[in-house]
Amino acid sequence: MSDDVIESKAFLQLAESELKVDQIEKDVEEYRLSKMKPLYVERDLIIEKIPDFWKIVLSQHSDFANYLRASDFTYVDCIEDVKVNWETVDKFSITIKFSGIEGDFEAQTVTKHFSRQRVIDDGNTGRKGNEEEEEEEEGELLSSEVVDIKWPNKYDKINPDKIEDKKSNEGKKNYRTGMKSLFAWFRWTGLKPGKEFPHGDSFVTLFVEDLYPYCVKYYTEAQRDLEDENDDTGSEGHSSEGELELENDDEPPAKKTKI
Amino acid sequence: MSDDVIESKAFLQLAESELKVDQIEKDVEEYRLSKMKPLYVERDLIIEKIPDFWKIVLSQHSDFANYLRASDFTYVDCIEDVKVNWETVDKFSITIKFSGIEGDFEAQTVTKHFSRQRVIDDGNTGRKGNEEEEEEEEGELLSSEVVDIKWPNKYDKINPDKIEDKKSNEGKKNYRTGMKSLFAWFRWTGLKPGKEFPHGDSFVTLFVEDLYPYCVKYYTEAQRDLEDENDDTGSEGHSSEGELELENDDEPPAKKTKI
Amino acid sequence: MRLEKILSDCLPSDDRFEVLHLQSVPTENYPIVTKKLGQDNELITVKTQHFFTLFQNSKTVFGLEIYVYITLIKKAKLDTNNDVLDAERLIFISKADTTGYNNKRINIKLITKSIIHYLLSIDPNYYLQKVKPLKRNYVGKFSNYISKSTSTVKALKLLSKRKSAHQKQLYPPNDLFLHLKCEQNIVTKICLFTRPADQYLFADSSKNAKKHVLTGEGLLLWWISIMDDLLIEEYESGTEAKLNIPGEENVRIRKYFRNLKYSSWNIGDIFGGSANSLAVFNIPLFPDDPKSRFLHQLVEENRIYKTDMETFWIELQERQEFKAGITVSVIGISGHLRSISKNIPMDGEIIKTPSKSSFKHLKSYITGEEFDTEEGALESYSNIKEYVVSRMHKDLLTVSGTYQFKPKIKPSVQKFTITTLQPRRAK
Repeated sequence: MSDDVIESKAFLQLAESELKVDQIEKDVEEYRLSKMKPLYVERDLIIEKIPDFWKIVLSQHSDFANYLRASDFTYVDCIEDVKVNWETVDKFSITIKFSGIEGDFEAQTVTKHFSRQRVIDDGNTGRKGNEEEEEEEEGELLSSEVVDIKWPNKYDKINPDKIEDKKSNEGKKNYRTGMKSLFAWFRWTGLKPGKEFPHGDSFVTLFVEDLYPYCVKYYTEAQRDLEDENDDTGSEGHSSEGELELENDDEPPAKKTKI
Repeated sequence: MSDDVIESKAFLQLAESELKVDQIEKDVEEYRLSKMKPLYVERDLIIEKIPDFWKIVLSQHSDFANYLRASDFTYVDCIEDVKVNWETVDKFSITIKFSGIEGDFEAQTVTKHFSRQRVIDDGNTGRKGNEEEEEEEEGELLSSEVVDIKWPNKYDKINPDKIEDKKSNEGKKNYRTGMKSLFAWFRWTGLKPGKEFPHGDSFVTLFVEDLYPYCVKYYTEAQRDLEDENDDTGSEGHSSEGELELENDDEPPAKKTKI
Repeated sequence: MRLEKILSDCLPSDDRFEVLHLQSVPTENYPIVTKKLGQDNELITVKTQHFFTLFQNSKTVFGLEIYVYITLIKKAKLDTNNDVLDAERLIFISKADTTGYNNKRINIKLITKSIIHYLLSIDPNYYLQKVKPLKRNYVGKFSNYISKSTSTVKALKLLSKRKSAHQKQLYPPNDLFLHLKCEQNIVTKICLFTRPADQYLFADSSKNAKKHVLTGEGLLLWWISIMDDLLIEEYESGTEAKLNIPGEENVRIRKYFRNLKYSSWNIGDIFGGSANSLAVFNIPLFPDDPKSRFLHQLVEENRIYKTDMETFWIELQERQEFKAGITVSVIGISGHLRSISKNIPMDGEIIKTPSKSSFKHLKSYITGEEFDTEEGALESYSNIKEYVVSRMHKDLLTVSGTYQFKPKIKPSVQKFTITTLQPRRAK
């Protein structure tokens, strides 16, 4: 075989090997989940004994707040419990338990189901909202079923089901405002990008990959005795700012290298 | 039991549960490794058939370059092969095969061994160089054995073993310069922070958690037909830097939330 | 000097406005200008961020971001409780922006200048009473505190102990802060970097046709005239006043001085350093500033010890795409104020955020919208109002305007009074 032929073959073999890597990653995720699930059940029971646990976690996490309107926080404070339940890595549900507010908001427990599917598409077909490319999730579609939730009475004006006139400017505006509220996320399907609760998929990922698994860490962070140390939780943390990290004058500096 | 007692107990239970989470994470890593190892062996054999594979990967990866002096790249180009071999997740070695340069640098293959240990310390004892806190790795110490490597002749002036006068300013300066070169990393132990090759531990992590596992990705990225798409590989993603014209746009609107 | 009064004097009469003035935790910072390695750092630098927002008719209309640095000179044996230190104040104007959704004409330039007047009136000691230090040492008697360096498991154990012992949260002792004092009459510098952009704070606001945009030159004239006024109104004679336009010939830079009232404007910057001294030890490091980014890049390119001031400015200018004809400038003034700053802000006119993340969070409610339509400006207002009222149990500051527009002033002045900060889209 000529060198070129050998190399050409090698590339194909590498491609196969990469596919095997993907398969292993998936397999590892399943393994991880099978180990974690019983522990999560145990942990959920402990968390129930700690008052305001989820309220504290959710107010602590700055990224969480970025998805919501400020007025939603009245109802975030009603969140008594959050549970994620996985059937498989790609099929799971989020259960949120709300306490009520007399005359405004009914106590309720709502479970929303999700599934992630590989989409065999190399091009730009289908969805891809206005999101940046998320390399990790390329070719995966997260979707969900609409689930009923009773909106607060205070939201009547922006509640999409109660807006009668959706044609007027005022009506359209209220509709759009309503679609940005936490309650609109419960009707998010992932199938109508641009027309649903914005960034609904990242909001799901936030719960499933960050808030739920690391809730204890966020809880303890919120308990720090010095409030001024409350930096950057859950933030993207690109610090181009900051001190110049100089090495010795006489030599080229290596560099800052944070890993 | 009073509420306080229940809560007090719940916190302890949560602490236990967190320890179990750590244990599972470790276990999952072991599992992952057991699956990946045979695949890596297979892959190493394929990679050997592709000329300049590692040279291309290492020049592609911008973070890698950040650890080294510019003059080291003459010898990075001599790197013919890189292998990582794990005995366990916490015990592994990196083998680097160099080709030689007539009259300057001897062809050689060097294996450096590493081990990671949990350090039982909750306070601020021991190491912690000038690095920011690395929450993830808190309480772990990566260390290594010194391994012999033949330095290039061109480095005689800065080769720590050949500097006779280490007291003079000139001697000290050369010594420090030498300690920043790639070759000094082979004598890095992790036990004398501030006195060894800088960021030696992150450099190891870079090989073991990034360069070696994702070498195929970096190789193909280096092969993109449009050179200008060759951004950011392996960089920490503070990409707005340097583009002065972005001065005012880089205040990220909080709501865009990329996860 | 009350913020309400100052703003009332420059907001149009018969109209009501709301104002939010956010302030970050005063925090010890690395020196503004980098020190040589190994050189003893004899300075203590305290950095505080201010963010002003103006609302009208339930819409966000104007934002101004300013950093105040107090740099103190350490004494050999520092007794932080008693020593009054020599100090210097530096006001860095970071960003100013409008949305264009005001329904009445407002004089943004006057408002901007008035806010700077207000900041100049604040006693520098106000920032020094309780400073968050660069590093905290938690060993020994502080080991029972839950801090940044406490692991999750350790924190849980501490929480458990506190519950069982009916022990309340620990309050941080004074030892965990710096308490400093400085002279009141200190050198006060103001500096800023002007560069035209579609928007500085309010994303997509340039898509609002009503938003005025300035060219690089217009922006420079706008700002230098504010600085010129401040020199006349606030500073002692003999104050240094500098303008630099990287890449521009001196003759042409001098042209900008012609209509200014202060007589000692000069070419250059207030940070000193000769043409062949290293840029790294002369150029200040400000947040979100192109000069700082360029310095960081020089570090990464291993050129930081090779780049002198002259090269720095030349390369900076090249990076600014001067081919497109954009004028950028560095403006700075440095001197003593005529009257001593002794104002202490009152509760109603300032919201002090307890942490860096809460500051960011509040600011993101204001700037996190898209301002291409009025809805963004409305949403921005309603979010921050809701948050401040219902979460913080405070309120925005209400201001009734008393300013009468005088339609018949010199045309050149009026031209700028009606213009907002926004430069015209370049190219």
